Amino acid sequence: MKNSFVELHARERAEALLDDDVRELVGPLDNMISPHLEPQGIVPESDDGVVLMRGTINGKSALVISIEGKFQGGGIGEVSGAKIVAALEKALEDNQAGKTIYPVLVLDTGGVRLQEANYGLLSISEIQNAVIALKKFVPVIGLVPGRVGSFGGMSITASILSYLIATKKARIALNGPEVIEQEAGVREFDSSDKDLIWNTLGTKQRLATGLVDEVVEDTVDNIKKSVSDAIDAKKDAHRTENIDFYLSLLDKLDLSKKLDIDGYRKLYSEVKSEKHVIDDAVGSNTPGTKSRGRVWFEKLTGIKNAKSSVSTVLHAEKDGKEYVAIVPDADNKFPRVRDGEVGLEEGFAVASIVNKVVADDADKDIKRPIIMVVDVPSQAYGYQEELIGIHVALGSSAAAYAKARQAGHPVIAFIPGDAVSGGFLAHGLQSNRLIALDDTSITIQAMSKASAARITQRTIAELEEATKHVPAMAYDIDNYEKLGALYKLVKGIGSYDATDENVAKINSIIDEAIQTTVGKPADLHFRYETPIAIESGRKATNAVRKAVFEQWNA
Amino acid sequence: MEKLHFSFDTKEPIQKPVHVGVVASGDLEVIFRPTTDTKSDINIVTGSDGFKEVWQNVLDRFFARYPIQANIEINDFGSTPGVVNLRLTQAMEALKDEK
Amino acid sequence: MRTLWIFPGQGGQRPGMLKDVPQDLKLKVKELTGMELTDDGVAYQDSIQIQLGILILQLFNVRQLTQIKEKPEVVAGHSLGIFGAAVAAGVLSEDDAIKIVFLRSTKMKEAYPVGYGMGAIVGLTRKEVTALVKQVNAPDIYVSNQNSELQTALSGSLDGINKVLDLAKENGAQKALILKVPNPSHSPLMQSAADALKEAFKTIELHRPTCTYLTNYNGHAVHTVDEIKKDMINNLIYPVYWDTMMSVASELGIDTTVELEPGHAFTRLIHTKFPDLRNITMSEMGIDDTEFLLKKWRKIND
Amino acid sequence: MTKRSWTTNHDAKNSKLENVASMMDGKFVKTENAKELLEDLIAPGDKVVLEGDNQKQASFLSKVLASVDPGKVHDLHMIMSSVSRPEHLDIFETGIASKLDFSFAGPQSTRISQMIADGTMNVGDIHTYLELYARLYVDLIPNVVLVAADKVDRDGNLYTGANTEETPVIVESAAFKDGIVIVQANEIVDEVPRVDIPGDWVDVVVQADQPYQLEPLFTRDPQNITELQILMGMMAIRGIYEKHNVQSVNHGVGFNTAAIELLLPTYGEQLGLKGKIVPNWEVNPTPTLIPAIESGWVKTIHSFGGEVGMENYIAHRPDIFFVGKDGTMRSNRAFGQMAGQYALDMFVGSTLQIDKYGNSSTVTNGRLSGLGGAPNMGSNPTGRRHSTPAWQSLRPDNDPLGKGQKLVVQMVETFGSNKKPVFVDHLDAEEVRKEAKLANVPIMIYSEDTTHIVTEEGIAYLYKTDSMAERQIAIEAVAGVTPVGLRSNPKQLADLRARGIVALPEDIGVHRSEAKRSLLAAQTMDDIVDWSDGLYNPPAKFRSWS
Repeated sequence: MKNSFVELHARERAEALLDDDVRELVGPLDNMISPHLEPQGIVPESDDGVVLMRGTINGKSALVISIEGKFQGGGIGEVSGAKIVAALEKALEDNQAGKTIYPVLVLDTGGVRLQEANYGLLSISEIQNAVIALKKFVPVIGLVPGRVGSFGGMSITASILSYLIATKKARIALNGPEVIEQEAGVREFDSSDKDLIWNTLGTKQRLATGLVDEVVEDTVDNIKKSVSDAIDAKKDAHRTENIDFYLSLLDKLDLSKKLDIDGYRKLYSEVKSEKHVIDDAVGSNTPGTKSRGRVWFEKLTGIKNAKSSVSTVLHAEKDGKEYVAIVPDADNKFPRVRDGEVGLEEGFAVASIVNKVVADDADKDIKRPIIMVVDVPSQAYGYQEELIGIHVALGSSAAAYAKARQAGHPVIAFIPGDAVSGGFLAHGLQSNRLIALDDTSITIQAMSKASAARITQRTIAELEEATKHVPAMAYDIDNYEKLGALYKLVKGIGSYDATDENVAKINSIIDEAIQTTVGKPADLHFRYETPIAIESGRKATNAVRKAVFEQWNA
Repeated sequence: MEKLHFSFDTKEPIQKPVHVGVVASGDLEVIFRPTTDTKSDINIVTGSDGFKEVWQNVLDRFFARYPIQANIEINDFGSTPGVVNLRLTQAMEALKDEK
Repeated sequence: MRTLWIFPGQGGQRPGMLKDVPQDLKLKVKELTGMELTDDGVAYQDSIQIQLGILILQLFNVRQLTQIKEKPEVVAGHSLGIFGAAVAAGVLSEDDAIKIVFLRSTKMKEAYPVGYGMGAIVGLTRKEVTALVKQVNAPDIYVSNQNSELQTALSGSLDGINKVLDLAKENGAQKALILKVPNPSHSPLMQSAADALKEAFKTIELHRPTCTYLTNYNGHAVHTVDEIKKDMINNLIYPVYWDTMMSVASELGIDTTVELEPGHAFTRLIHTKFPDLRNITMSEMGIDDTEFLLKKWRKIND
Repeated sequence: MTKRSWTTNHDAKNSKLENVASMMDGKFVKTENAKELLEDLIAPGDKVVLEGDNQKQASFLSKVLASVDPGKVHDLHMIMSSVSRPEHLDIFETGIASKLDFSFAGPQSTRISQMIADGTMNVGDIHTYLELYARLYVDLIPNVVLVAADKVDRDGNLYTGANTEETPVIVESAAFKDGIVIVQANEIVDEVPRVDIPGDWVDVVVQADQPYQLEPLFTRDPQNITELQILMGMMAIRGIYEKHNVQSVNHGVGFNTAAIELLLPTYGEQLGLKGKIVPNWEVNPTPTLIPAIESGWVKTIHSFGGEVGMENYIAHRPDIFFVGKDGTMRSNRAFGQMAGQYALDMFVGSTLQIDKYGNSSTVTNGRLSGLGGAPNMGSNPTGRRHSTPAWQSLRPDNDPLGKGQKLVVQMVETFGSNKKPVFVDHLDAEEVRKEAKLANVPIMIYSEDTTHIVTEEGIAYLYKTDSMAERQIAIEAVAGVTPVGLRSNPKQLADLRARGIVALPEDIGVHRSEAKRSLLAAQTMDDIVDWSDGLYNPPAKFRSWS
């Protein structure tokens, strides 16, 4: 319509939301481009596709972060991610100092920029951490105007925001239909069926099932008013604190037939939320489906053939530390969650467990450390997972871990197995120390090679060629170490070698890691300050942070 | 991807920096910065290879009409000469604006 | 619903692609040609192994599609692919196809003059490429396959081709490269292969096509045995006018394409040219997903 | 001396109708007897008109014709305004037909070029629509016509409604020259909403097995309009519509014209032009005109044909469209083409190639897409005598006997989406003439008829040039960095601008930075539906999802 917001570019959108007097931070003239695109033959953009702009919204001091959906599909890379994180951290500082400033995120993004895969994942987890901290002071409003909409890791972020406004030209989901078709076949999700896609992921359906809070007409005035009103009303949908509701919903889900849109709307409206408590894992004599995560959980907690009320999520306390693991169940009632993926139930169960640990220790000075045992091949790829909103499930567990860490619980991730994409964001990347085994069988990545090749329209051979130039693209743990995010890469222990001696060694490394967190800020800055990070791994990140901090105040 | 460099002997120095456009498919971004040189340097990063001659023609024509002295950076994702010219002339309009 | 079956030529072969192909087809190859298909990296350096491998893979796909009661309105093969297409159109038997492709690949291997091959130019029209060839004016350079409006192949002497490729790069070509094809296919230099095939076809019984067949040598929609026979015999001495074939397919009113194995190169080409068509690539979707989609689209259409 | 009979045609028609009488129930024949009917009524070598402009196709009858026995019916001389369905050409492969006179063949341009080249088809000639219809009454008088109607009553009265299009002009040429009129009907009813074509003109009616094919040819999704097209639209509105005070116009189908239609209610309003320009239109009911209609820009629209999805909107806007008492539109292609030639101030179109002189053609990649209506409307009718301010504004000052001329505007970007230049020294059409053995090069619009060329660089006012040499220089000045444009130089440009022969955006007060998609009155099909209060119902393939 006249004065359409969707038609505007990211910079124009930021200007449209803010009153007249605006100031951009680290703009195109600062030319902080991504160093990882040119080596792969991709043309960079001077602002790396993210606009940071300070000003006021109807007089209220505000920071607008606007992602350019037209540049590389709005994918988050190292520089663009660092710009967002640094700006959110300065906003947090101001709010903590009583200088109220409201952050607004304009999401037009496919999630991780596949050409900078692991940088994208790291940045997205850091964005989520900053949002959780900010929400203690001010509402963090999200806006999904469309054409691209919101996908991938940034949809997990969207679920964590206080309030989500969209137009009817947007779609919101974790996995795009092409990725689900690639991973699970066309009968799971036919990516050529436009009606099915929009009726499932479009904002009309998302509004009806609690994944979007408001759908507005696509004009600048309407959208600015909604954002401003949402700030005034201090709106908060608490979308990632709806855990018992969703666990109750999953209990009632009839898995014998394929869930469709009407079926879900009916179920969603009828479910009554009941309190769920997931007890500690107990020993048994029937071994669960084998996985590296299960082997180490059982050895670290001393529970043999551990099982729990949720077959895929084990947790137990040992020597004052709470261990949490996601494990496979070959005959899980959820057909798309049989190889250890993080699906709906896993996300909400982990959130329930971690929130309980925090609640139990609320009035204690020393907070119990939480140890994630990470072996997650990916998030679940399924139609009903998207229909219900798997991005909210993963957002719930990511938020739970972040809140735990910010409440003083040391959160340590021990990685004996895979750590991929949404699974790693939900169960792994909110830890402030990452310990991984140096084993070639471990994959740390944002997407399977087949899907990444299809989305970036390259052959798998071309993809592998690219990984030689950009460590962040690589799938193996040695390249991952080059990013500087690991606390420790443990050599000499294979991912299945959970001998007593090795378990003891890992335990001591975990305890040591816990000690390094004592008295330190409960944020994720550790990753920027390791020798590798400073020297090469996060050089661009640190340069961007410096520039944003310098330019924050005029 | 190709990186191209051109330079033109010009005389009218520009007073302020200007940025126009987005690196979308079929589009480009253009950045003008004031320079102390007595010539204009143009650095182009383009996703479409083999169009050096066409870029030369577009820039010859542009500088013939607007002989400005500036440091110019272009990031191009496969735009036609018409779109390149539109962005360059839009940058000229932005230079004249007081806003 | 009107479907076009696409049969790709050499290029998409990869080790292990024959793992699901039934034993009887592999035995047929052994009995009729004496060749043992090893379906591994070494095999796919040899033109005979490649061509016979791709052929029986496509014969298997045709059996699978026929089993789920699918029939094409139009078939289109690219170079080697025309023999699979001829079988799908009911013109050529499986056995004769195997024998012909064995002869064809053997002849191509023999006609292996060092210093001859193919090149490809992306970004110039056929008219522009032809003008460059004329400009170079060296012997044995032929403008060959036209895979899309701006993708033209060259066939002939590698020295000559390289001169044209250099010229192309200076005239706005995005890509100009030598192809990994050991002989000047689809040019008059392959006349010996055409003669051998002409001889062989004298003793082969052909039947009326049950659907429309798109010829490589001039991009026409044909319905007669003679036209298809001419295309098979002369396939190697004429360019493949693939771009024209796809325009004709669209004009015949096809709305769905099924690309048989291996690979999906031609689906990508036709999707850029006609984005509204629905596409299936059997290399990525197995026969079950293919059946699911075709049944679903047919319900929507009819 | 035997007396000569003067009713040979009449008698021949009657005897043919008699030997199908057994199949007839009044004027009606059962669907399953259609093949036999055609085999009996059509004689070898007959001239047969098969209705099919680029929207409405007598698709049932064309399929039946393709199924007749070539032994009984062969060597037909087909006369078709638009060749667009596969079976339209299959009948030449099977020998049912051998000669064709036509106007447009865009949807079958590859096959028809092949058939002409290898002699499967003998082409009488290529026409614009109006001259083809005219020849139906002179030297191409049909023996049989196969047409389509929406509803038919017991007496054979036809209701063709919004898609009347070319049915009347075809039927009349046969009805009064002893030709046989065969109609496929979507529905046979007791009473038709109104009579578009009287039953007296109709011989035989067959119930079709499914409704005739209708293509939404004039629908353009605003989603695909680019900033360059918006800039060119702004320049045209300012530098042509406003400058020449244009009152009546035809828009060729395309994104450039769609952009102009969507800029009237916004940019046009800003310039204060509402009520001052283009109240009267000869154009198909293109949805992109809805915002301009609703904002009061448009007074009248007459259409060549209907547009799928617009029926309900038109029925609610009888003040604007030509609507019968039953509330549905009546289109007329022959009268529309005549209006396009004689009654308009301006034609605005686009093309694929323009040569250095200003001749343009839509032949692509060596394929003949035919001519259609543009050459007719894109030409200066020297026979016209009445004048209008727009015509006068093109009258050379020093010509006492001058009477001005029609504005013919070609809008093109200098480079096509395939990055090939639109301005060339030689048109591809010149080669196609040899391959297709045509008498003339198939030029769409000749240079002398072209009064303005608009590119993203500026406007060339060709009518102001006094020689072919000066016309070439003016074209070069706006042809960008194409081979033609590279011949221009700053001095020439400055001189042409000074003399008003060429205008750049800044010369006519157009700001390039305003050329933004948000300036369009509608950006998506949904926006157009909203503008129409939900009356417009986009065809499936244009539905924008939300």
